[in-house]
Amino acid sequence: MFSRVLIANRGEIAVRIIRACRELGIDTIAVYSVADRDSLHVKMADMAVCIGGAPARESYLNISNIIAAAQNLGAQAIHPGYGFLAENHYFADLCQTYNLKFIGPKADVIEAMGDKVKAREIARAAGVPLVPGSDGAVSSYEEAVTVAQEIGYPIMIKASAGGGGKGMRLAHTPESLKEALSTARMEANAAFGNDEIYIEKYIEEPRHIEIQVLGDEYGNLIHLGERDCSLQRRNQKLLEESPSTLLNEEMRRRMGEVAINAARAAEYFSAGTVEFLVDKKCNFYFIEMNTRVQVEHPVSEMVTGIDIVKEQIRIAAGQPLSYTQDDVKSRGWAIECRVNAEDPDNNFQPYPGTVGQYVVPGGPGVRVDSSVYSNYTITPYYDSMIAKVIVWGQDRPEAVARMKRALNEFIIENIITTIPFHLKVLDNAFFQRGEVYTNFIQRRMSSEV
Amino acid sequence: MFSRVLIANRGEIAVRIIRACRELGIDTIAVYSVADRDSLHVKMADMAVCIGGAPARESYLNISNIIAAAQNLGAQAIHPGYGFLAENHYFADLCQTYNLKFIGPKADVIEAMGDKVKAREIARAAGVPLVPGSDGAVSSYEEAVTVAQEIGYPIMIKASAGGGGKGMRLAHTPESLKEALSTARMEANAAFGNDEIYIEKYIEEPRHIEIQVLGDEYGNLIHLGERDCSLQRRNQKLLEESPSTLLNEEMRRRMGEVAINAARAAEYFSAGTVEFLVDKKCNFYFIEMNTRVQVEHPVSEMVTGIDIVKEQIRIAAGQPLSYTQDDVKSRGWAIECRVNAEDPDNNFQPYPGTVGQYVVPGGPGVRVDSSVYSNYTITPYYDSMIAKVIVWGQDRPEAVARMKRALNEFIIENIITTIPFHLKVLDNAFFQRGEVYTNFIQRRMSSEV
Amino acid sequence: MKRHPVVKIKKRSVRGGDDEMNIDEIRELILLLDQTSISDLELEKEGYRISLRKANSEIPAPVNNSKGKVGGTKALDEKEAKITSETAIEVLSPMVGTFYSAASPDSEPYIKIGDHVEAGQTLCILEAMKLFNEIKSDFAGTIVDILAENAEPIEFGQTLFIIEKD
Amino acid sequence: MKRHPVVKIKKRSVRGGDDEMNIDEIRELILLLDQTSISDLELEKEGYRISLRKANSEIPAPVNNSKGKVGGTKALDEKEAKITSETAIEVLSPMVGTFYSAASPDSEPYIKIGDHVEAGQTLCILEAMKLFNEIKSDFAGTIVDILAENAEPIEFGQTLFIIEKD
Repeated sequence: MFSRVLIANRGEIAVRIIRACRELGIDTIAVYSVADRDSLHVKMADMAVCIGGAPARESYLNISNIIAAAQNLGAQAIHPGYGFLAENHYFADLCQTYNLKFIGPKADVIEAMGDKVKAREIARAAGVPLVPGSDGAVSSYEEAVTVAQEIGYPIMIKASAGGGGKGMRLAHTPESLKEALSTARMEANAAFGNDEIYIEKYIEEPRHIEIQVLGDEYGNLIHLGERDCSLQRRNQKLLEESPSTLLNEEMRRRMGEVAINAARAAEYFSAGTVEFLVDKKCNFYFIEMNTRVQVEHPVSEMVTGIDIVKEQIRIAAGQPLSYTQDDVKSRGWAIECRVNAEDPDNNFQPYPGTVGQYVVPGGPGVRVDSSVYSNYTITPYYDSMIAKVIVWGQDRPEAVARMKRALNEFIIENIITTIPFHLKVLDNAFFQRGEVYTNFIQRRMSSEV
Repeated sequence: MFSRVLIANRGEIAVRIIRACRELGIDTIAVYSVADRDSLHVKMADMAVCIGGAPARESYLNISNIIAAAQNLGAQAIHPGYGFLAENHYFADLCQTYNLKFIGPKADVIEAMGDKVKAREIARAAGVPLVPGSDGAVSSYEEAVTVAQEIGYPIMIKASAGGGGKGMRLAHTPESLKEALSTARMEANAAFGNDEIYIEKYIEEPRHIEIQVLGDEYGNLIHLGERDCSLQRRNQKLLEESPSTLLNEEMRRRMGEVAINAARAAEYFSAGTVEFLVDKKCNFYFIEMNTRVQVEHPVSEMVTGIDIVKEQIRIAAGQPLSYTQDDVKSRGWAIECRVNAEDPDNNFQPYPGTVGQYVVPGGPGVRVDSSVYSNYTITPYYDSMIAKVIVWGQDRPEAVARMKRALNEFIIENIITTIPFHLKVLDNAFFQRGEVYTNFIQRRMSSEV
Repeated sequence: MKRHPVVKIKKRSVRGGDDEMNIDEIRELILLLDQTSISDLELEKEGYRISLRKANSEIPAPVNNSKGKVGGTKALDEKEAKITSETAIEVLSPMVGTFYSAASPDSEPYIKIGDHVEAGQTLCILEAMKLFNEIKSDFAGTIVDILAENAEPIEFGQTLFIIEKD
Repeated sequence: MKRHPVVKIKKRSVRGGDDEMNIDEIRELILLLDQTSISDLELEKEGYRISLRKANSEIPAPVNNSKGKVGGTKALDEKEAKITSETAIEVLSPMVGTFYSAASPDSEPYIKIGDHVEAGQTLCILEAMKLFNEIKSDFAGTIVDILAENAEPIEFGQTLFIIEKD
């Protein structure tokens, strides 16, 4: 096992990693920008090194300073957390060069899974279902009709050069397909100077469900079940839960198996997440694999009792997995809410400032991962997430009631946060029935936003 | 279910009960003394009533003011917490008279179990093992020898009128018994003017192990396994854990069964605790039954996932138990440390004062039940316990490592607490091997105290 | 500055409904006094009369002559005390209960603003646990303000009156 | 008040051990510059020489002429800076690395206390990731204090020198 680890991150995830290291008896080195001198991760770590100016580019993304800090203080490994350098394969590779263990998968695995096209190829080869569609561009209406028939309506026409919704058209029938095709082409041509289009199955009100996997350097792979992260606002996850209200035991087993197949095909080790879109009929399609610990990893920890970050560190130290698939038993229901310093009544504008009294919720079934304390100043330089509240309950109703209780007792003076918005979501009847999907906020909460 | 409950307590247990009520959708009424105006339970409750002066006798023990407060604000029930009026059968009875549901067992059950002699009679009748001894006074050496032979040496001679160790003598053999008997008699006579003595089996290095029971008004009774509360300092519990390092499945099942028998014999409902002394050979002996929620109830909550306080409220509202014995599954290991504002280097003198920065531990497997916040002033009027840190781990080593991590990250500025002492206990090799007993602190930590 | 509340039982018995007061009920009353701030009790029932008084029955006088209020509550609205001079004294409630300005719904209030009261004069009744507690003035003075309304729930330490001391 | 560090590779290659520098290694160097605060690189190997410089290579000048120090660290002991006058300027480290007072163990230190330095004169070397970065003075002045010791680990913003500006 390592005796000293540098944490190349800040905020709650840096605190989370320090906690894991402490429990493993590992010394910790915090790094911080000049804006983060008073941060909790700096206070908590055994050692701390200033690595640059407030902008992340000068500090938390400054590879040279981070590696020099690790070398200066004798770190044996670097934990990148999430964001910043966590999925930078170049950094992972450099760590190795400088004899520092990168706590994550191999650099070339990060690189491969970071490349959408390569990742899809690996997944397809492993028999992982992808969103059905044309293999590349579609040149004629006849070809489009054939593809559409094959994959089934409704279908989405997308511009090959596309982005931002330009050149996208939905078609429900062969008739509407004809017109949609030509307008999509025109729009694509106007927008990108390229009228190439392709066809994908349109997933209505999809769920975003992801499988947490853990693998060691010896080819052992397990999964910790799913997280339902369908509740999003502009592709930002707001609330995550495990298990999902959609899956039954059979679906869970199948998705877990497929996720492990994808990970095995990528020669994956460490903690990773295989993300799927799931339609109403429980068909699931691979989106991507995240080669790092996720923000929402605690919900899996709460239901399985497995400490994902500690396991990630053990794996990096060359230990075999501590668990077999049979050891993984999910119990109860966990929900996470990301508390952001943002004004939900003002288009979720970031709301930095100095916190007054800060009293976190406690009591049974409540976990808080936070890097804020009373009188701490939230700077405008980084992510606006200031705390994660995670609750566990025997069942979903208890977890929902407990989350409401916890959010209501959370005192964060002087700062506007997303807590009132979360409380509205938790009170929403559709949410309470478990009817969530990625466009839930637009459809069910639009009057609230 | 009740719509409004008054909590006749203060500190962390008042906060704990407010949390349970919130999750059940119940309005809460806090009561407070003039010394507790800024207390967290007052801030958290939906309503709050000042009930008297700082001394508990004028406020938290002031039955008239508490019942008047409940009536003024339309409470349907009163939760007494622990301490103060929790085991006052007169109060429980008065609540009923004034149409307020007392959240606990019936007044006459409280009365019976509060009377040591009656409680032992009930237990004996139910076949619950008691510490073996003479049935009442022993009049001659011959009788003493006969009794001692029956129960086995070593035996303890105790003064019938005794207390404070006066008139107590240990005897390991029939020979030593003769002399012990006469000196005990002389001492008893000198101390109490009464030379009556009785004999009890001497339990060497006993464990204090208690069984949490839950019963409803319909005669259903279950137990939530054991808590090992052997780590005590002058009969004050310092650290509790569940499960116990001593028990195997068979012992656990037997003690649980016996505890339920005792509760059934007492016609018990609500949450209660049956306490046992356990000797090295795993013989267990009934000590007493506590007819209230215990300080250390969270360790059972952590391993079983059952919210004892919520269940207690549901029972008081006339609901049947939510669980059968088969539903109760213990998972992993939980430990609680009571953080007191006391100076462990100065004979555990209370250390009231104004807290500076207060940052509670968080992250995986850590629960904090506390009523303190930054800049809060701890008054000298009440118990010195300011927080309970409870951790859960997959096994005992993980729980121990996590507790050390949590206590180390707990920031309580300006106040001396028992945290350093707890850390020494956690690092003690005997403790780590699970070798604990009620005189552990004297035997294994005396150089530290 | 001590107050000796006198408790009068107006209902037939503490529990109501019973026709005879038995030894258990008397025991209950004794314990009640013992555990509350109520120190004196007089009880009349058909056929007999009980009078109880605590041995050491003086409770601290809940008066306040600073301008700050002793406390507040989230539950009960309080009027602002109008303290007009340095000799104006706040009379605070010694207990939790219900404020009654008169001996019965038909009676005149014990006092009105502007009244002059003598030491020992009854100011109001506070009811708790169906016991009616007469609150008397510790000193002579003029009623400047009455801050509780009839039948209002009162908490400990709440300002009831302001009296300009003679 | 800008600084343009120049990097000289002293070891044979970044990875060490290789005899030839291939395109991958050059790519690595380019990416390294791109992602670090190092802006200029000159590399000499047998047979060829590479010089790299970022397009927009000016980094903010880490100097401090207030008396307060920019920060501290739990890990690294720092000497107290002796600022003697208003024109004394603290020269702060622009990076994390190891401080070298001389070009090689056998060489004389670049500067001593009391020395007068010109703008552009080398003050020390900071090594990070086996790249050796000459730190030069932005202005002419007299060395008042040297706060880092040879081979000492240095963090960002740490005071290295105090120079009395001419």
